[in-house]
Amino acid sequence: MSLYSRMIRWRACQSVKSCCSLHKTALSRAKVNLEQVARFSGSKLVCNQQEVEAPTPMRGEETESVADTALQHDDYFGLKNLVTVRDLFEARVHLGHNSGLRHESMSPYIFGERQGTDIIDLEQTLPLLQHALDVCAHIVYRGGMVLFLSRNQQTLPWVERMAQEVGEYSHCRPWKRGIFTNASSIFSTLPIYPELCVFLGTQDTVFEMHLGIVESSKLLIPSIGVVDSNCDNSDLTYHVPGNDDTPAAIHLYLRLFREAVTRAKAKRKEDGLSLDPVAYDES
Amino acid sequence: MASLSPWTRYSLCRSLRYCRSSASSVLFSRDLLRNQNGIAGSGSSRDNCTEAPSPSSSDGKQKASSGKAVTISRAMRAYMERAKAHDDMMKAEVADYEIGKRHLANIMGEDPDSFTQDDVNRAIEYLLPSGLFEKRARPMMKDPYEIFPKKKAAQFGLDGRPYHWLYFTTSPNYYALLYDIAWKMEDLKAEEDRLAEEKDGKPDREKESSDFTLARSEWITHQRLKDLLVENVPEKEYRHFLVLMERLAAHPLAYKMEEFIATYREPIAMQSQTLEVPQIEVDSDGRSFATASGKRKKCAATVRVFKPGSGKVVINGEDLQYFSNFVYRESLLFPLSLTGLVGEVDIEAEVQAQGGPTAQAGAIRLAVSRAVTAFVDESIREDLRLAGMLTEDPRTKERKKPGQEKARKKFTWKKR
Amino acid sequence: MAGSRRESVGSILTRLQGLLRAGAMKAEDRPIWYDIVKAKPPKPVPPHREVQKILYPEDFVRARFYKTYADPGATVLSNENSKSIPQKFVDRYLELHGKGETEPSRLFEETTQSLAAEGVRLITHEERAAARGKSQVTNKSQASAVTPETTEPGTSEKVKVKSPSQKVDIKGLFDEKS
Amino acid sequence: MRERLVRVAGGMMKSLSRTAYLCVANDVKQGSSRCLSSVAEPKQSNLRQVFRTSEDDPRAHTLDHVGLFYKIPETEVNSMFKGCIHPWHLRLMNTFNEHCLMVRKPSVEVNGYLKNMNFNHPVPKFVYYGRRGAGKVCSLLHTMHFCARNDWIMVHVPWAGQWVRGWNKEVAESTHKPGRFDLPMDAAEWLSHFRIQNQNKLKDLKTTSEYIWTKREKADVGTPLDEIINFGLNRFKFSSDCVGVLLKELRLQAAEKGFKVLVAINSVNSFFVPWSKENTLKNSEKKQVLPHEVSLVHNFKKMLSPTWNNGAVVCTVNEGSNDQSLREDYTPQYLLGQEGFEWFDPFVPILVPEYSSTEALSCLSYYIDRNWIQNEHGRTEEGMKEIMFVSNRNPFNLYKVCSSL
Repeated sequence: MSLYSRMIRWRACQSVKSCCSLHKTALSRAKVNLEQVARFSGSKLVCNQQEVEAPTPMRGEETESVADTALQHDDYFGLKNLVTVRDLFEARVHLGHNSGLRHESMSPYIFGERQGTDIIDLEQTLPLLQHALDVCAHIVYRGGMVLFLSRNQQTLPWVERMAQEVGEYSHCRPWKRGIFTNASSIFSTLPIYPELCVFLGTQDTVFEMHLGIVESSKLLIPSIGVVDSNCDNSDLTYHVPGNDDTPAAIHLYLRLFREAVTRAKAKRKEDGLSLDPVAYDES
Repeated sequence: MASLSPWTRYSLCRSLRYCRSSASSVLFSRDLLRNQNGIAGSGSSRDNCTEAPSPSSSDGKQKASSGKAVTISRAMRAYMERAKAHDDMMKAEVADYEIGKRHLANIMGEDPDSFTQDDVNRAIEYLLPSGLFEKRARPMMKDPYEIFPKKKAAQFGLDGRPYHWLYFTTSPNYYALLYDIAWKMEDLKAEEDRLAEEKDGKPDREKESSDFTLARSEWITHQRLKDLLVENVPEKEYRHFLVLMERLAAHPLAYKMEEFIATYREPIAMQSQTLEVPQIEVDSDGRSFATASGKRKKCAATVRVFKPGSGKVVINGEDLQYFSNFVYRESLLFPLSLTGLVGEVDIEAEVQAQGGPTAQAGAIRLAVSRAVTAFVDESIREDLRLAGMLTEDPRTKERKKPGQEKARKKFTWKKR
Repeated sequence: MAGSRRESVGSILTRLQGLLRAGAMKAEDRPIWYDIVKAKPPKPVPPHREVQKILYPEDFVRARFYKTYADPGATVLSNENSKSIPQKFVDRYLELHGKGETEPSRLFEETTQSLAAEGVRLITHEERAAARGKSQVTNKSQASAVTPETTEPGTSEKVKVKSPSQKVDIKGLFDEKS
Repeated sequence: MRERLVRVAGGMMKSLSRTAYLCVANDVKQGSSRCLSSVAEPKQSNLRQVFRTSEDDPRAHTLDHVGLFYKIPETEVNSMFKGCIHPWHLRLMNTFNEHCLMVRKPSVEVNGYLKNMNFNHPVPKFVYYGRRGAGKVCSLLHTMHFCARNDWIMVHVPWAGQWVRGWNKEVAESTHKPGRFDLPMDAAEWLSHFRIQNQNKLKDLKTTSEYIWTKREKADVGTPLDEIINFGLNRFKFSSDCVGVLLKELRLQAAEKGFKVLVAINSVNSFFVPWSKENTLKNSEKKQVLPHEVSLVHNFKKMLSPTWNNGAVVCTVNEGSNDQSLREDYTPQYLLGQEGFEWFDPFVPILVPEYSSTEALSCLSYYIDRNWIQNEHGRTEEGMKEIMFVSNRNPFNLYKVCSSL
């Protein structure tokens, strides 16, 4: 393993460097954008490229434009410098399952097979993770609900605590069929859905996929999922290849998502989007 | 019924529509509904719905204090619409009820203004006599609020965000409880590690934990847990809860979580403490005695137990010969042998001769046990209670059934 | 939501766009995520590729080491600084290789000798087998009085893995090394 | 634990035989010795005391011997007690391999009277009475033993009730006097019993008048009583008459010849109180035979009349030989009825009470000594107290309770 670790170390250094440089530019770009927003506030800042069928926002043009401007930004919440390949490596994110358990759809993300174990390519994981964090932050930024899901008994309390502390939602318990697809009768109200589901593990048991993935896909709810080498990623909107069993890895993901959500909420307040009279932290 | 006019009959029947079963779902107040429609101003509603401000505009938007428009979620809008519809319906029903009540008062020839609910009940029983056994199945006329099930309050705010962070689990309170237990457990583990490091693996906790015990209490019942959580908790989940709590309580440092554990435990009442111990009196010879009475089946006995004594037993002026069968003598012996007073007390019993010897012996035994408690200490009293000596036997003769020879015995029946 | 519940058709984005296009959903009712997912769509899945085995040059050295030499025994895991004997061997091998002074064909023996000079004595499988056979003989001569049926050496060896004589043997190994 | 205690509560005297349960119950209480038979470590009672006396002559028994057992020699048992003792008692004695009687106050009292009595007066009468199983027969036995040692002639009826009941008995019209009925079998049985009891005492006794049985058979003056008995045993038809002759001769000669006669009748009340119709004695015409119509009863009643002297009458009255409806009380006045009481008057009633606690302890000690109580908890002090409570110190009940231990 020593050669490999050395190699990884080298790669990690590279990525840290690039990250730092990227971050600087991103920050400067963000500043420019904000200034632009301030200057052109009220005017219609066209954000989309071509779709006619998706008209411009209606919910208060001012705020919409701010949000859309933020969307234009590559890294509006500065999430790219949060994590490096080295961090991922140290959190054992690269460790996949036994090669015999490999899911076909995951093979592009697998670096190689080392002594019968799949090694996940962290070079690919990192951008996907950053992308997912960005999407998550944007949804929170716009006031969306995020539901964190996991069926890992070992890390369950940490997931729930994170969700509670950032004022979002969590469901780490046995999934009753139809929580999304039959919500109106289960909750006996007009159904409420989260705007994003984050799966910190996509498996319910070792044999079955989490039912929430299919349900959220059916109900047009975007999903982010950490997929291990033995998982199917086809029903997820955003997938992050990575180890989903090791507590260290889960704690890393939790730290990242916590940061993303907190930053997004802070930004939301800062940008004046948060007008809701109801405090929905813990009640 | 023939004397009623068609109109009164109609209104009566209309009023009687309230005879629906009042299947109550969870806590929900009508204060909220009234609040939102400005009926009652006092509105001290119990549930979390008071947090929601009363929306007055129907277009789903409201001016917040900051002057910006606040979007009301569709779910909340739908809820509010339904709440309003329900309240309108209830208003109509209440009006119907009031009219029906006045009609009823007129039919009965009483003053409509001072016609109370009791009068209504009486009138309905008189006008529509029913032979149905089940009381709830009989005709009734009641306040609609007593008959219609209460409505569930919204679990989410105006923006459509649920209040509870475990809302999507469908049992937020239950799972929040499990979450609490899990974290308490984690805290204890951390604490244990810390102590082990500090004291070299030997935390001295005897001093602190001495008064922490589960012996005097038991876990709350399933129903109690349901009431506490205001949620339906299936049996399986309740057992899961018990397992987790047992695990927490079994931790060596569980005494640190005593307060938390105590909220889910109910004390076992020491019944012998609430037991009435007869007074010790002194007779003219200077002997102390206690009097008690007991019952079994139809038989009642009054007993005086003298101490010190020589084991003399007098029952209705006879000695123990009164019971020729040893079984009955043995039943008298047991409380004495349990308390170690055989041959040390004298017993004088007066028992009604009605009933069989079993009933008489049982009545005397109960009375003797009760009287003997005056002469023994607390622990023996508890032993007596545990042995069932201080509990009245509630069984009585089973009634004879028609078509049968006795309570259970059937007539002889031969096909041919 | 009114979208198709057939989750295998397209992605959530295309399905929602279909709704909007068909007018089944009004533009102002669109979900929050729509703009975001549209602006930041999921990254395309890279093309499928064959998963290779990860091998390093040192693997071949280590493989030959284990083929030649018997298992040198337990490794202390609690001390992370101490290197195991195979690791020492591999390091020395690569070091010698880096120097380039030795012929590649003799590199393995050179490494053995170099380690032997430091006092690390490696035992080949043959030597181990011979030592074991000897102890087996003595053991057998002792045991024969009691259990005459353990005559076949192969089976008896399997049986004796946990026998005390085996332990003695291992202990001897350590003694020799120190 | 709770269940167990309750289960024990159900049949608790069985606690003695189910000690395992109570032991468990007691372990919880950490071995406190409150719960009597449940004492985990059964220790032998320290109430064990002297329960035996070596004085086997009832003449020497005084109040000091009360509560102590004395052994009756084997020879006397065979001669005197065969057929006198109740079967259960005899069985118990056989089991114990010795024949012991407890000296009790009533019999000591009666023996004292007999010792100091002036026999020139008409016969004195004593009646033992008491509850069932209180020991009336045993007291009678003691008295009989006393008299036997004094060489009295025994006229003993083991159970008078036998003569007035039994619907299928052989009943014959009396040969002596019409209107009376004979019980040939019973009379013969009694004769043999009498002969065994008084084997060596009848040698000198001869009849004082002539008795004509039939035209051909007669007993001349001076016939030995032994021959009369033999005749009765050979000719069942005249056995009842033989009994009458025998009793008459004894009555007449007692004072003259100077031998003393003890008339001991068990459950004498059956002489006076008719039995219920179902179980009563019936003649060949299926008509009820009242007690006074039975010749045996008639003859024995004469022994109770104060017409003779130099003898004594000791009887018992017994609830058991009265009809089911006439068992409310155990006093002689109630049991004898108006007629019997008047017939008997004057007499000395002697109450046979239940055991006193000393006597009960003595009896239990005796049982333990004979290994009759084998349950180790029954041998403890607390166990003894339990037995005494349940049996109410009634001797027969005491035996019954102990028989299962």
